[in-house]
Amino acid sequence: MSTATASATGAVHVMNKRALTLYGLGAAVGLVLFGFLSPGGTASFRLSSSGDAIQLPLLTVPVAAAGWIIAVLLIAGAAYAFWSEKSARRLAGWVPAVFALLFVIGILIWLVGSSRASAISLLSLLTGSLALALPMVYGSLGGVLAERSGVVNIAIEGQLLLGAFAAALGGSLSGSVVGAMVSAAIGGVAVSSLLTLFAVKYRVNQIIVGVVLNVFVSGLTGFLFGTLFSNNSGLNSPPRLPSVAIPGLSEIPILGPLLFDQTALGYLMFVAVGVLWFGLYKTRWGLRVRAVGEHPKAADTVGINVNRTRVLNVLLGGAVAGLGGSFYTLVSVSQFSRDMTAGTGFIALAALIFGRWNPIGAFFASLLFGFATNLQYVLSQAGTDVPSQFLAMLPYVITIFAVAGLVGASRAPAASGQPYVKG
Amino acid sequence: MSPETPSFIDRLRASGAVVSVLAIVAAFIVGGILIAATDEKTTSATTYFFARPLDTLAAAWNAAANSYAAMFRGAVFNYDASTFTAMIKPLTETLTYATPLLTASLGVAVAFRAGLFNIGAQGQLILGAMFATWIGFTLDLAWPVHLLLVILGSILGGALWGGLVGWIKARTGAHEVILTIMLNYVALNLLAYLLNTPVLQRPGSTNPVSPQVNGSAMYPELLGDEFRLHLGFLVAVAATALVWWLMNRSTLGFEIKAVGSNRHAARTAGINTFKVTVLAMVIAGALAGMAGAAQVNGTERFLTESVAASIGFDAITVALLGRSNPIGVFFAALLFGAFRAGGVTMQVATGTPIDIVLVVQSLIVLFIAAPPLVRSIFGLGQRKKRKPRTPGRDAAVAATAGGDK
Amino acid sequence: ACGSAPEEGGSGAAEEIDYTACMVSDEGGFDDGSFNQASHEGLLQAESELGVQTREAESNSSTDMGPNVNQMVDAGCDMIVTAGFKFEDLPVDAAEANPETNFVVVDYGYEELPENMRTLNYNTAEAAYLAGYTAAAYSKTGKVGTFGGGEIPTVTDFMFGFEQGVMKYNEDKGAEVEVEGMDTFVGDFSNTVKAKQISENFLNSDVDVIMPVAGPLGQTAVDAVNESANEDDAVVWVDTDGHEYANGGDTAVLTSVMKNMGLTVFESIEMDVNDEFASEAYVGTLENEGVGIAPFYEFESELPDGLQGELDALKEQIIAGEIDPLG
Amino acid sequence: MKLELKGITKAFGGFVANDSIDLVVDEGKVHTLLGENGAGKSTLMNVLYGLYEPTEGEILVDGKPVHFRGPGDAMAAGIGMVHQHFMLVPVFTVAENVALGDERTKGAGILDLEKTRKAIREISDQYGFHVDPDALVEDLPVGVQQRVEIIKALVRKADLLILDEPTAVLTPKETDELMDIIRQLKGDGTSIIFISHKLREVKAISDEITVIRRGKVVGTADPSADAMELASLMVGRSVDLSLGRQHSDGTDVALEIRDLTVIDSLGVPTLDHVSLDVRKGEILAVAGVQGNGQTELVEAVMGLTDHTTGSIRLDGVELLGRSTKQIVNSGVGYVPEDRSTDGVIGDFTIADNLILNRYDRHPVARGGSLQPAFIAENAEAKIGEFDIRTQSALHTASQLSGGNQQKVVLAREFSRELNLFIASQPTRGVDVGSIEFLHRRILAERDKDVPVIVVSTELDEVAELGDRIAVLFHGKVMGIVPGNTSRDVLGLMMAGSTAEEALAEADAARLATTENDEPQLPGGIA
Ligand SMILES: Nc1ncnc2c1ncn2[C@@H]1O[C@H](COP(=O)(O)OP(=O)(O)OP(=O)(O)O)[C@@H](O)[C@H]1O
Ligand SMILES: Nc1ncnc2c1ncn2[C@@H]1O[C@H](COP(=O)(O)OP(=O)(O)OP(=O)(O)O)[C@@H](O)[C@H]1O
Ligand SMILES: [Mg+2]
Ligand SMILES: [Mg+2]
Repeated sequence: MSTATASATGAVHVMNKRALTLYGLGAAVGLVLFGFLSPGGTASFRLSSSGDAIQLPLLTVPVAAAGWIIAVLLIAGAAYAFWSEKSARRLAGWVPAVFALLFVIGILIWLVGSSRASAISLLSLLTGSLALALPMVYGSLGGVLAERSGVVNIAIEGQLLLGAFAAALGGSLSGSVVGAMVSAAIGGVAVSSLLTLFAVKYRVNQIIVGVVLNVFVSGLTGFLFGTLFSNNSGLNSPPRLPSVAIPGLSEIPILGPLLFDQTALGYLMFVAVGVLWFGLYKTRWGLRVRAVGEHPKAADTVGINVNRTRVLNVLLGGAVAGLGGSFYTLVSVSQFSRDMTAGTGFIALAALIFGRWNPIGAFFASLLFGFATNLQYVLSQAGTDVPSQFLAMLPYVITIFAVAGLVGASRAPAASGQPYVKG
Repeated sequence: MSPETPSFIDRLRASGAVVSVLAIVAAFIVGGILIAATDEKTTSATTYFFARPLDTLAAAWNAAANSYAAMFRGAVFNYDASTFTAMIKPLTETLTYATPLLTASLGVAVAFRAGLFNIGAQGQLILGAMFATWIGFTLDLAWPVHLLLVILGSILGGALWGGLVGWIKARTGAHEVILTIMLNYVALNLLAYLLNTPVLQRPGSTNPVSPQVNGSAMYPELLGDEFRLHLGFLVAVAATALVWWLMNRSTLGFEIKAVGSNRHAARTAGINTFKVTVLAMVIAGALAGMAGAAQVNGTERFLTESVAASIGFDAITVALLGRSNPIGVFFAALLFGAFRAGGVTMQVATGTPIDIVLVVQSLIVLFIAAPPLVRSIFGLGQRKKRKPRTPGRDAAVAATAGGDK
Repeated sequence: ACGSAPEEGGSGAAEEIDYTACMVSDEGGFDDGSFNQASHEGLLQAESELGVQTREAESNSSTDMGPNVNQMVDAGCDMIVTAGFKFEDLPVDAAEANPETNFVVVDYGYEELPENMRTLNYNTAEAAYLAGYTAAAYSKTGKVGTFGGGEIPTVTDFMFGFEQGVMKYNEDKGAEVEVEGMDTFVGDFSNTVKAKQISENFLNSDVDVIMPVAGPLGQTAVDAVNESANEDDAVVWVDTDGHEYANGGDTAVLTSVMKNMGLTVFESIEMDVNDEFASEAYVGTLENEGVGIAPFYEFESELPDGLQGELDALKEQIIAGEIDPLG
Repeated sequence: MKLELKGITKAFGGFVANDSIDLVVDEGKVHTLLGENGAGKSTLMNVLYGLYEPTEGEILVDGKPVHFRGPGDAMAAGIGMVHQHFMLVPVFTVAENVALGDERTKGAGILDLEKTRKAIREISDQYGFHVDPDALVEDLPVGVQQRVEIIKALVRKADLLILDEPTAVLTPKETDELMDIIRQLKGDGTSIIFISHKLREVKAISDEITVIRRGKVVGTADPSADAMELASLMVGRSVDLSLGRQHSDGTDVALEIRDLTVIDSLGVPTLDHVSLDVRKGEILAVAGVQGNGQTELVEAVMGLTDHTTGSIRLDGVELLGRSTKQIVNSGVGYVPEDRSTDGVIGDFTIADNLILNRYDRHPVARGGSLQPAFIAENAEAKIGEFDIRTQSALHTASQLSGGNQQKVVLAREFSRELNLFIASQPTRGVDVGSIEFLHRRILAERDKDVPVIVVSTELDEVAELGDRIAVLFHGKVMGIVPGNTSRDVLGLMMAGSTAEEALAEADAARLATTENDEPQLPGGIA
């Protein structure tokens, strides 16, 4: 493991061949796909929905022209990247972001242009991305909390699922959404406490514990669903968590419905991302947590209780992920069903790695997933000639390209996964 | 002798057989409590608990004991059966279940040893199954040749999918956990797509099912028609032996372990880490791919979207339980096979939801991995402290700790 | 589960008889709010009304299906019902190997049936056709939508029938009601967040009637409709009567495309108990009431007058073979 | 602060690492602990610092017994420690590292790093540390990292500072600076516990010396004592510190390096047209301050660098462009600088580490299959030959002490016929007894007519082993001088003077100051 003497030669400030290849590839795809293979015609985007106070006109773009413009911009971006590399300059931080954004817009216009849709609701696309991302964001925040303190959390899936289950049960029993959300958080904490019991106290391999806990929760909730819930459906009818539009703000075109017409879980998500980011990077607590995850012994030698920090963090992470699980039974659908998290916890795991163990990174990585997933649905709804299975691959393929190209080697907290033994 | 991370068996020995047995007992007790607590007879008996408390206890005991007895009859030996065949059939079912699980787990284990956390056995298995199925129904060849081609095909399919991960990882440093999770979904969608096209769809069917593979492409049944156990089991055993040799005796295995434990030192010693990373994933994928052939050409005969079931995920647990050691993995796979087989019987015989198996199974893994917990549950004193060791860092842990390249 | 399963051994339970009816589910399990659950209810009905013994097994994964069927044979079942197409050729093999046991296969057919096998299939497109016509007649926005869990015939049949029904309405009334989502599939039958989002996408793009064909995920559409600001939004439920089955179905479900699996499973058991079992490829149609659409309940008043008459006429035409609901 | 340790015993399981140790450190004094690798020095310090709970014994601070439940208590009592392996978080800035555990906040737990920065600047100015509070620790040279460790202790107002092998990784200049710092601290009344294997330093800085062997105090010594005497006391036998070696001029040129240039990932050349020759039967010592290209030089020869141009010919065969494996197989032996990262695989057994670079060659393997019998025999033989202290060849390398790990690496490299031997920092952190052994082995290899390169930041080692000495500065060769060149000249060259300039300057200095405050030690090692 890296010691304090790790040399600076591994610094990754410099652009490498891989990134360059990706810029080249992006520009080439742009040129061929958006330019030469443009489906032509126009692509229309609806910016407001029929119920909105302020109606915006349809945004219509000529596909071919837009395609060419984007292709040229992409080529310019790639050329700039090559030039920077050649003259050994550091590429400005915004370049990859803008390049990627342009590429995504290009793809979007191209796809809409080649679909049978008369118009795509941009708003629906964006709000949907956020909704699809929501449980993932909570899950990955839970993961970030645990991993930042040096505990690998593979059990996100289990935390979400038990959170969903507990919200259904707690909500049905208490009849209140607050009761449901508290139960969900407790559910997540329950998974976390098993994780800490085995991984921190008994030092069992953290990955084993995580993997096994997922199976455990799946089995337990499935069993209780088949026995407890199927005999008493009253235990599985939680109250609903309503959306609350913030008066005034929610009427802002696009942004209003996107950001200011959310459920409590939605607002809380933004707060959680911000608070956790601030907490991790700007507070004493965060400094200590990160130290424990990077170099527990160093933390120990300055009087920080490593294992206590880890336990608390994993528990807190469990509460966050569990709370996210309540989205399933309080917002998404009105009752619990078997394995309803359907692998979201694993995507959340990918998102937190993709987001480089940073709350904001994890948020945007989840959003990218949500976006790609919803794009698939929005396009297929209108009808397209691309087989549904290929559209379904979209989020996954985009992620592979993103991690292989733009992100590359990401650095985990150095002590992540290693039990801490004094001395 | 090469180093071996303590295997499941070693753990058994080290933690003392007693503790292991107690771990299993503890897991069954927890499961039993769940079964009893949700059992209707038990719950109805609790309504008059204070009048006749023994009724409740008896009902609870019965509920749990019946379930577990059924599980035993389904997984090991059916003492209720009238014929010898029926008596030993459960054991063969256990082996049948264990067959695909075994090779898939070996794949996960090999990757672990190279420091790679392979969550992708699921996708690799699917690719293997697609190749095996396609070769199985399109070609018309004589038996051993055809089957051999099928096995090779499944190896090729899995190896491609695994190798892709290894290649991207080695080239770009992308985290293999992300890559494998994503490729699982891609494989699943690819399968769904191909099952809806003439490539793999059964002619005349609109369901996403492949044609049946030819008889010559099937693993023959080992013990005759009465049993599902097929030659694939022996192939899996052979694969276990091969992997044992690979990891403990071969120079390639040495390289894999070296890269997995300390890639810097490995590189300094002249080991080509790029090659080893790719090869380890190729081997991992090949083994998982073989599980695909075991599924289609051993038991199912045709391919559907659910061919991988949860084998790829169970494989992770099995590999970890077996401490990534081929012999440990072998026994862990048998244990899991027994759970699967026993769970089916338990459900049919007693109506206990099969999910309870997952609960007991996962508790066993946890308890076995934490002997001190079991000792404290049963109030046993701590054993004499063993010589302190540097905490063994598993390759797998190093793997998630990041794509340091 | 959608609603509560009828309590077994309720009032007036029949006397127990020496007959065991067994059922094996596919991976969905008996609480899937779909064909597994519907078939399962036939079994429960037989238990309470005929007094038969029952055994049931859920398959946790595809690998369990074969062993489950074999276990049932070994457990001495007189009849084994398999639910869902995923069993494929398995029941035939089992039926041929065990001539003493009768088999009922739900949602799958074979070219040749063994003596001891009955298959139950449902021409859901016929009923979906009527539902599509109704939806088109109901829609205020001129847009209706449908989506599936996975792209399989038992799902797409509903969707095609629905689409054709809408087309028929357009043709007859000169309307231009659009059907969206013919290519939209969740990708599985468990991801509620995705299904919910698909439903919301529909509502956001002014679709006001949604037919989800996705087993338990249908509930998400009901929830989306109940939460939407637009009072007129509605759901066409499938398999069972959503008015009863769906949580909050009374305010959201316009009608349901019913696939009477419970009844036909019950009838199959009843036949066997009465020694009338015959190898047969049963197909549920509008004619034999194996499929049908549910009443409109509260929505009755919001539908155009005369709709019921048109539907009855269409039904007759379909029965008479004058209309092909798959177009 | 006056510190007393009374009867401290620390046992790990059955193994007693410290056996009723008594120690008194007076205020404003430098108290040195001497002892072999594994003698128990670090363990004792860890007990003192609250990291380990002593099995028996008590600690008194200014006469009052104290009980430390963790390092927090020790720090509160005014004890600071600079660990042998730095306890710094590499991805944190200096300020963050200093703040950690002793954070200044703006209230509500919000960090106020500005206060910490200010404190760092103050201390930095006071002692001339030149530390940038916002630099990332992983980007800093080890010498600076160490100052960060000292700042950590000083910010916490330590009255007693433990320095566990602080000079093991320092360059001579950095060492001199550290000595100055220690003197300043001492002058300010800080008590210091100093641990080192380098007798020259020990003698120069100590006020008192306590020698520990196998966990027990075996005696005290006066700083003016003879180095040989100290060494013998430590090891428990007489040590001959002078190798009594002959310088060698070597024979034919074996390794020719021409215009070797290595560009790092930032596009900066770390080696700049370096040309060197190494003859058969000679040791070329490469000196230089860390970070001036020595590491890249040997890594380039081993085929471990990217973006390398020029030529490296061994016995006429070009090595550049070949894989590391090919280079290893052509008979190049290599002891890497960082043994725990690059030299051994911690999780592997000693036996396997002993074949790490020939696992696929006859007779270790046949046809892709390892030969366990051979591997076991080989291990037994090497463990005996190199006196590797372990209970079994099947123990993992991570269970060995640093000195013994180094012996494993050396034993492995000397297991075959070599055409070239390269050792980078071969004796870093190793005790005198082992240094003697390792040096003898390297000389023996030279005497077999093998060309040898020894890279070291240790001037004593360079002078001791080198038949010729090449000094690198900023990736360039400043000159190649004879093995008997004085420390002063080498020091100047390492700071960027050419050989001629350095010689001239050193002569001038010698004329100016006739008295030398560093006592001359026999044999030049110490
Ligand atoms: N955590 C531990 N568990 C068991 N034994 C230990 C532990 N730490 C140290 N030891 C043993 O205690 C002895 C003393 O080790 P220590 O690190 O104190 O030596 P040292 O004098 O500091 O050596 P060096 O000069 O190499 O730094 C060693 O023999 C070692 O085996
Ligand atoms: N947990 C442990 N169990 C057994 N022995 C240990 C343990 N931890 C450390 N040791 C032993 O402690 C001794 C000292 O370890 P340490 O890492 O301090 O060695 P060192 O010689 O000081 O290293 P270096 O020379 O690289 O600074 C070694 O002999 C090592 O085997
Ligand atoms: Mg030490
Ligand atoms: Mg040392």
